[in-house]
Amino acid sequence: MLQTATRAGAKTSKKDPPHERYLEAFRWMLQTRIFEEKLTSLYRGGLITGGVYVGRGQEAVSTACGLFLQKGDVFGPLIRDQAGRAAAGEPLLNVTRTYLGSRQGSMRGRDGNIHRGWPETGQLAMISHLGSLISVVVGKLMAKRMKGEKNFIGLTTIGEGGMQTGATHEGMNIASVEKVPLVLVAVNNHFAYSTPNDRQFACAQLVDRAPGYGYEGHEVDGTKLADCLDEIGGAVERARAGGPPQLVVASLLRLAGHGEHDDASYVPAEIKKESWAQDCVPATEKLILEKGWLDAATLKQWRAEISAEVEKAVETAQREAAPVASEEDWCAISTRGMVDAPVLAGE
Amino acid sequence: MLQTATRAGAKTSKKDPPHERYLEAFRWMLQTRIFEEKLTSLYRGGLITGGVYVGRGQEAVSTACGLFLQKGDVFGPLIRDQAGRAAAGEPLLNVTRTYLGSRQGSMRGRDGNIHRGWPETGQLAMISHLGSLISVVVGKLMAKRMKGEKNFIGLTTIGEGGMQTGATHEGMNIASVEKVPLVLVAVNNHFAYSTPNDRQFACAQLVDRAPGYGYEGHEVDGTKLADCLDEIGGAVERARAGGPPQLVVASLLRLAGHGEHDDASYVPAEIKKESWAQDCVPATEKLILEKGWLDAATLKQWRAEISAEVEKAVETAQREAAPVASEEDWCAISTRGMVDAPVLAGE
Amino acid sequence: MSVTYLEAIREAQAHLLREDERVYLYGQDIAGKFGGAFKATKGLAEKFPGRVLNTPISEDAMVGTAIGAAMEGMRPIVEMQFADFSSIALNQILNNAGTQFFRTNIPCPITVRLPSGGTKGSGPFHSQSMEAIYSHYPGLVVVTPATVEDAYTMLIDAVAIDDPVIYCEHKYLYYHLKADALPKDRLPIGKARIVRPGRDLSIVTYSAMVHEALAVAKEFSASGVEIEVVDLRSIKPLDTETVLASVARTGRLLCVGESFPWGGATAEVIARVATEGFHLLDAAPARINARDTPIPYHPNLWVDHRPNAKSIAAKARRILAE
Amino acid sequence: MSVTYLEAIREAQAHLLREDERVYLYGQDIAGKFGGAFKATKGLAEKFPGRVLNTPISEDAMVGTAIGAAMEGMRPIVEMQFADFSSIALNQILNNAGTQFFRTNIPCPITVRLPSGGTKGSGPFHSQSMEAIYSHYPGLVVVTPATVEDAYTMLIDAVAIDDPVIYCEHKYLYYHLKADALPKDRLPIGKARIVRPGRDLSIVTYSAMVHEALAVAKEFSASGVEIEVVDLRSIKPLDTETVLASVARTGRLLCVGESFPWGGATAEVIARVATEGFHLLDAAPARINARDTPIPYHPNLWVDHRPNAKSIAAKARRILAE
Ligand SMILES: Cc1ncc(C[n+]2csc(CCOP(=O)(O)OP(=O)(O)O)c2C)c(N)n1
Ligand SMILES: Cc1ncc(C[n+]2csc(CCOP(=O)(O)OP(=O)(O)O)c2C)c(N)n1
Ligand SMILES: [Mg+2]
Ligand SMILES: [Mg+2]
Repeated sequence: MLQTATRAGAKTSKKDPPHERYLEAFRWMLQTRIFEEKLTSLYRGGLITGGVYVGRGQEAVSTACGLFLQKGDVFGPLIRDQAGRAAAGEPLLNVTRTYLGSRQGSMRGRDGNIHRGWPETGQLAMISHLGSLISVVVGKLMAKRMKGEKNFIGLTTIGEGGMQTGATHEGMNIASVEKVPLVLVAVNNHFAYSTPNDRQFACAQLVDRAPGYGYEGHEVDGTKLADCLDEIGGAVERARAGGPPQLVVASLLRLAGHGEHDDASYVPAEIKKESWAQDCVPATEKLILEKGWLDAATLKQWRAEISAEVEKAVETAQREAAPVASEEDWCAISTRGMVDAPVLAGE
Repeated sequence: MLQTATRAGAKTSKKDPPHERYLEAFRWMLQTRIFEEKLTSLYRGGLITGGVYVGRGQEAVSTACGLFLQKGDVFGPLIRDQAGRAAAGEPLLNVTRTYLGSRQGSMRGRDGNIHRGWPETGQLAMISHLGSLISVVVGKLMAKRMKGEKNFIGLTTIGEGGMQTGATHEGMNIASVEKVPLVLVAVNNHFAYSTPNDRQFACAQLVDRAPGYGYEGHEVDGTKLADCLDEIGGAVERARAGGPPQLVVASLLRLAGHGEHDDASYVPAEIKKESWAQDCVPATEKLILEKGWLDAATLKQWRAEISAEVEKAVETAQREAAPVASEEDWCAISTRGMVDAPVLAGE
Repeated sequence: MSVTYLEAIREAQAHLLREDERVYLYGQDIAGKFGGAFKATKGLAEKFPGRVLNTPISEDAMVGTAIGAAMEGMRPIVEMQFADFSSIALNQILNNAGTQFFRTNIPCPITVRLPSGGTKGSGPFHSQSMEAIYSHYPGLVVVTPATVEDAYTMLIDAVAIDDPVIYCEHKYLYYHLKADALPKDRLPIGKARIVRPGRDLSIVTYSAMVHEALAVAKEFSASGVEIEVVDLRSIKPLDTETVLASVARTGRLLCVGESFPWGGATAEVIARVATEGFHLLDAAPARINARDTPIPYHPNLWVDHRPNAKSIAAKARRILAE
Repeated sequence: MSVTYLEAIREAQAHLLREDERVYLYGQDIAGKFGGAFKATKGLAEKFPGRVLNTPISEDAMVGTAIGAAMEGMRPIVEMQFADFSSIALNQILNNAGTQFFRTNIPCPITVRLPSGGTKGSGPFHSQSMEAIYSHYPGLVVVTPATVEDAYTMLIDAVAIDDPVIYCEHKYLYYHLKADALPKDRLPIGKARIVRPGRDLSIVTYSAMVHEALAVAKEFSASGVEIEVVDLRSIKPLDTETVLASVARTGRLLCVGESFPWGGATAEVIARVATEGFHLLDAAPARINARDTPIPYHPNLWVDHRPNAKSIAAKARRILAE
């Protein structure tokens, strides 16, 4: 399910990057950035139905969330996890199909974009209600244990706003009561839609929540890829080894609007000067070049390859048929005999 | 609203008890114990409708919850807070009326027993859904601040089971975001109905929740009256002085069934040997006698007075009329013009 | 040997645990020697170690984990301590379980047991019937067994269904209802049952009210009036066909439900008969529900809040006089 | 000058903040320059410092605090970002706000604004209409304004009512609907309005569907068929009298609602007419609702999921042919 080595023949220098999967991770970051910029331009061109919600600025932490997952693991990505979804194995074509309304996307036009799942690699389809996914991941892990599976973990993400829902609390707590191998990556991007931290919570730092649930807590600068790989990779490893549930809190700044309809003009200028407010994609690229882990030519080639992949996915999806109401199987449940007499629109 | 001195001419010795309100507090504990034993016997005699849920073993901590409240404060008692309700000013007659189904109780037969409120002294009427009351208390405090009131606090209680609900989380968090003077007293009586701690939470101790909400956290042995008065009194004082929300976690053992219908046979014998599993009422009484803070004659007189009060309340309530359906104003809302056309039972 | 409604629920769970290794039970206080607030799982934890699990007081997460486990191939049965507390799990039930299959094509076979309905002295938060809310939203099957036999077979069938099922069991029937033995046969979920044939009036109802209706039918029979009583058994799907066939026979319809009056099963039944069987009706249809207030705690008020044989009889008399 | 439906909601809140110091607004992202996901509170935080407050993502606690504040004498207006998220606050709304007065005799005047209904591409969790659930339980007033004028006066009236009011505003109408000016007069909450008189068929509906019904009525009028359109305005209380009077005039009834088919407002209206106005009907009543599935995201599916002028017209034709 995962590409196991840096693709495209990346030439690593003698002075290796700090994490063996650093360059592979960066490629997912780059792919995500290029893909989401394409999405944004399609959105501006009126070619996308529904909202576009990007993970701009969150590519490092999100990639780290997807990168360490193995076959049999459970992944519960949220709206800003394009990078993690890709790193965990969702093909670019599936997300493109979903955004462009192809009937062949995994949600078949029934649900959209950021709600999509990709069961092939254990990726769940979130509902909007923030925090609701955590207990679902816990339930999957309980079931795997009951079925006798081994060596699996579950990883899911949550925003600093979503941490304030009751569902998050109940989900976090039941995970440690059930002693399941859960990694919860909380991304404090300092805004929940337009709302800053001081109207979301009033603890010194969110990682202080960890002891209250019997979790191990870790903090990480979400703009530093190496640190994200270390902390999230480490948390995954500890969970897999039978450790308690892990909470990793990443700090960064959301570098886009809440969605592409939002100009984020409420973000004050000062905050953008914080060290954790940097853009992880160019920062990582700069470091890679400085350290000579890749040369400029290779990076250029990556960009070209990714752009081609993206264009191809878009073209494919655009050629595909949209869902058609008259062919739709309007049935909310799977058991035919249990479908209630239809009292339908227009019938 | 509060009796300001130990009633009944308690003779204190030269060697004063550790807290100036110690003896007053003990009297409320004693009243509660005697009253609830009466309730239990009425229940066993089939004279009470609905359940009886007593606070046996929790009298010290509950009394401390009620004792420091002042006019203008908000109190959100739960099911085991008979002692606190009494200490905060609810007359014995009201609770007796409610249990015995008199129409003159504050719930008028519409809701029962442990759900009752007593608005005269700021006591709210809980709903069953655990944790739901916390945000209501917060809202009252917000409103008081908006109206320009000063010097008020809110105090509410929760069990260790109730702490695992989403409502508790949202309520605790919104209190610190809104910076209201809240004291939350969590009583870990080691059982939520039949469920022991290890199926409720998996943190080292519940007070570890405090930093995650920006609360000050305190622990107390809930069987030691002096400590309860110090910790809860102190928390009330700090909240009143403008401190952050306060979490006081009291440890003790529930010394009755969940309700009087429950024989609690699931409580293992070993746990009863824990120091915090002692019965606070006789323990306090023993200490008082040993230290000579009161003499046996006075205690005997207290008992007699309380028993007489209890009997009188029961007799009064038993003489009073029960609600009558045909005289009931079946109206869920207060605005007559907004009542929906009745589609009633039997109409 | 006789079996109560409650024992039937317990036996159905024992059967399921025995026969289907995918089944586990999840709820507050259901494990240990205790076996649940109503003892519906008494003895099962000992017999099936690791498969009857106590949960924290976290209804949202209880159902959330069940959804995850169900998608992973298990067949969880979640016990709500009282139906009323399922309000906390409602988001997971409606928005997560109820939408899962339509959105993802992955079935979500959870069963949620709701101890429902009024008993005296239980008050506003331990007496509710929530079937209407769960039926209004798409994606759920909602069953309301009224007999010992149905309590047994419908719970077994609920777990077999590949979709989320809300199993509304009535607390008043727990001890009041007895059968000689567990049933051998079953009527499938989705089919209503004519529990008493008649010719003059159809009373369509479900759950505990079936027995109030039967009492009325018996009483009327003495004076030669034959009331047909239809037990819906499941209110979603709702067996419109059987209801229409009954109204075709009697020409008169009274719907009885214990829950609140606005909307709900009685409104739905009347709407279906009025729209699809208008010409079958010889008189205006009628309905009786509980009053439109919270459910009062005091027994004097409670008995007047919900429908009962007396109020049903009065209404029936008026319809028959038309 | 012209006023949109959305501006009317904003102006009503501005008016309330100006005229009544007990009023404050509480919701996610409603404060600051931002002014809410739909800008329904844009500019109000600056104009009324300290009275327009952002909240954490905590719908349960948002409504809980409002209940406390209301009992303490304030008049909070809670904005849900989307109606769909009120599922998280549902326990506080139904079981706490809805039972407060009956239980304690203390009124609980909160207003909860629910941005409701479908718009294209919004999908299953940003399109719901939850009025049926809130109407089923006792203790709440549920309003569903369909016009700019009603959006304005009914919000002001909602806050004046001493009881909890669920104010269902339709997102599709936010920008699509314009009036020349804010209204001077009002029809009180609880009264339905005949928005177009007719003689051949009554279409009883509410919220955005009023406009679909009007389009159909206009179309039919060209061929001499006069449809009467009744806008319920509030579905609880439901103005049975006006509905019955309309059916008395036309003899035919079609109910249209955008929410799910089982139960709900259309079932309730038909049940009331069938039970209380049976002899007024010359033909079987009918109803149209959304389909019984989650609300699909893709516009091709969405337009077919909900009722619209085309499907209403088809149904109307069938009723008229009876
Ligand atoms: C329970 C709930 N309430 C409201 C919303 C609407 N909503 C969607 S995203 C969002 C902000 C989320 O902020 P955060 O959790 O910090 O995640 P971020 O968008 O910053 O990644 C809100 C309020 C929701 N999805 N769920
Ligand atoms: C949300 C919710 N779920 C279930 C219940 C049923 N219930 C009532 S009391 C109780 C146990 C409470 O335990 P705890 O909070 O520890 O308080 P204690 O009874 O020990 O004082 C339960 C499960 C409830 N009241 N609320
Ligand atoms: Mg955020
Ligand atoms: Mg406890």
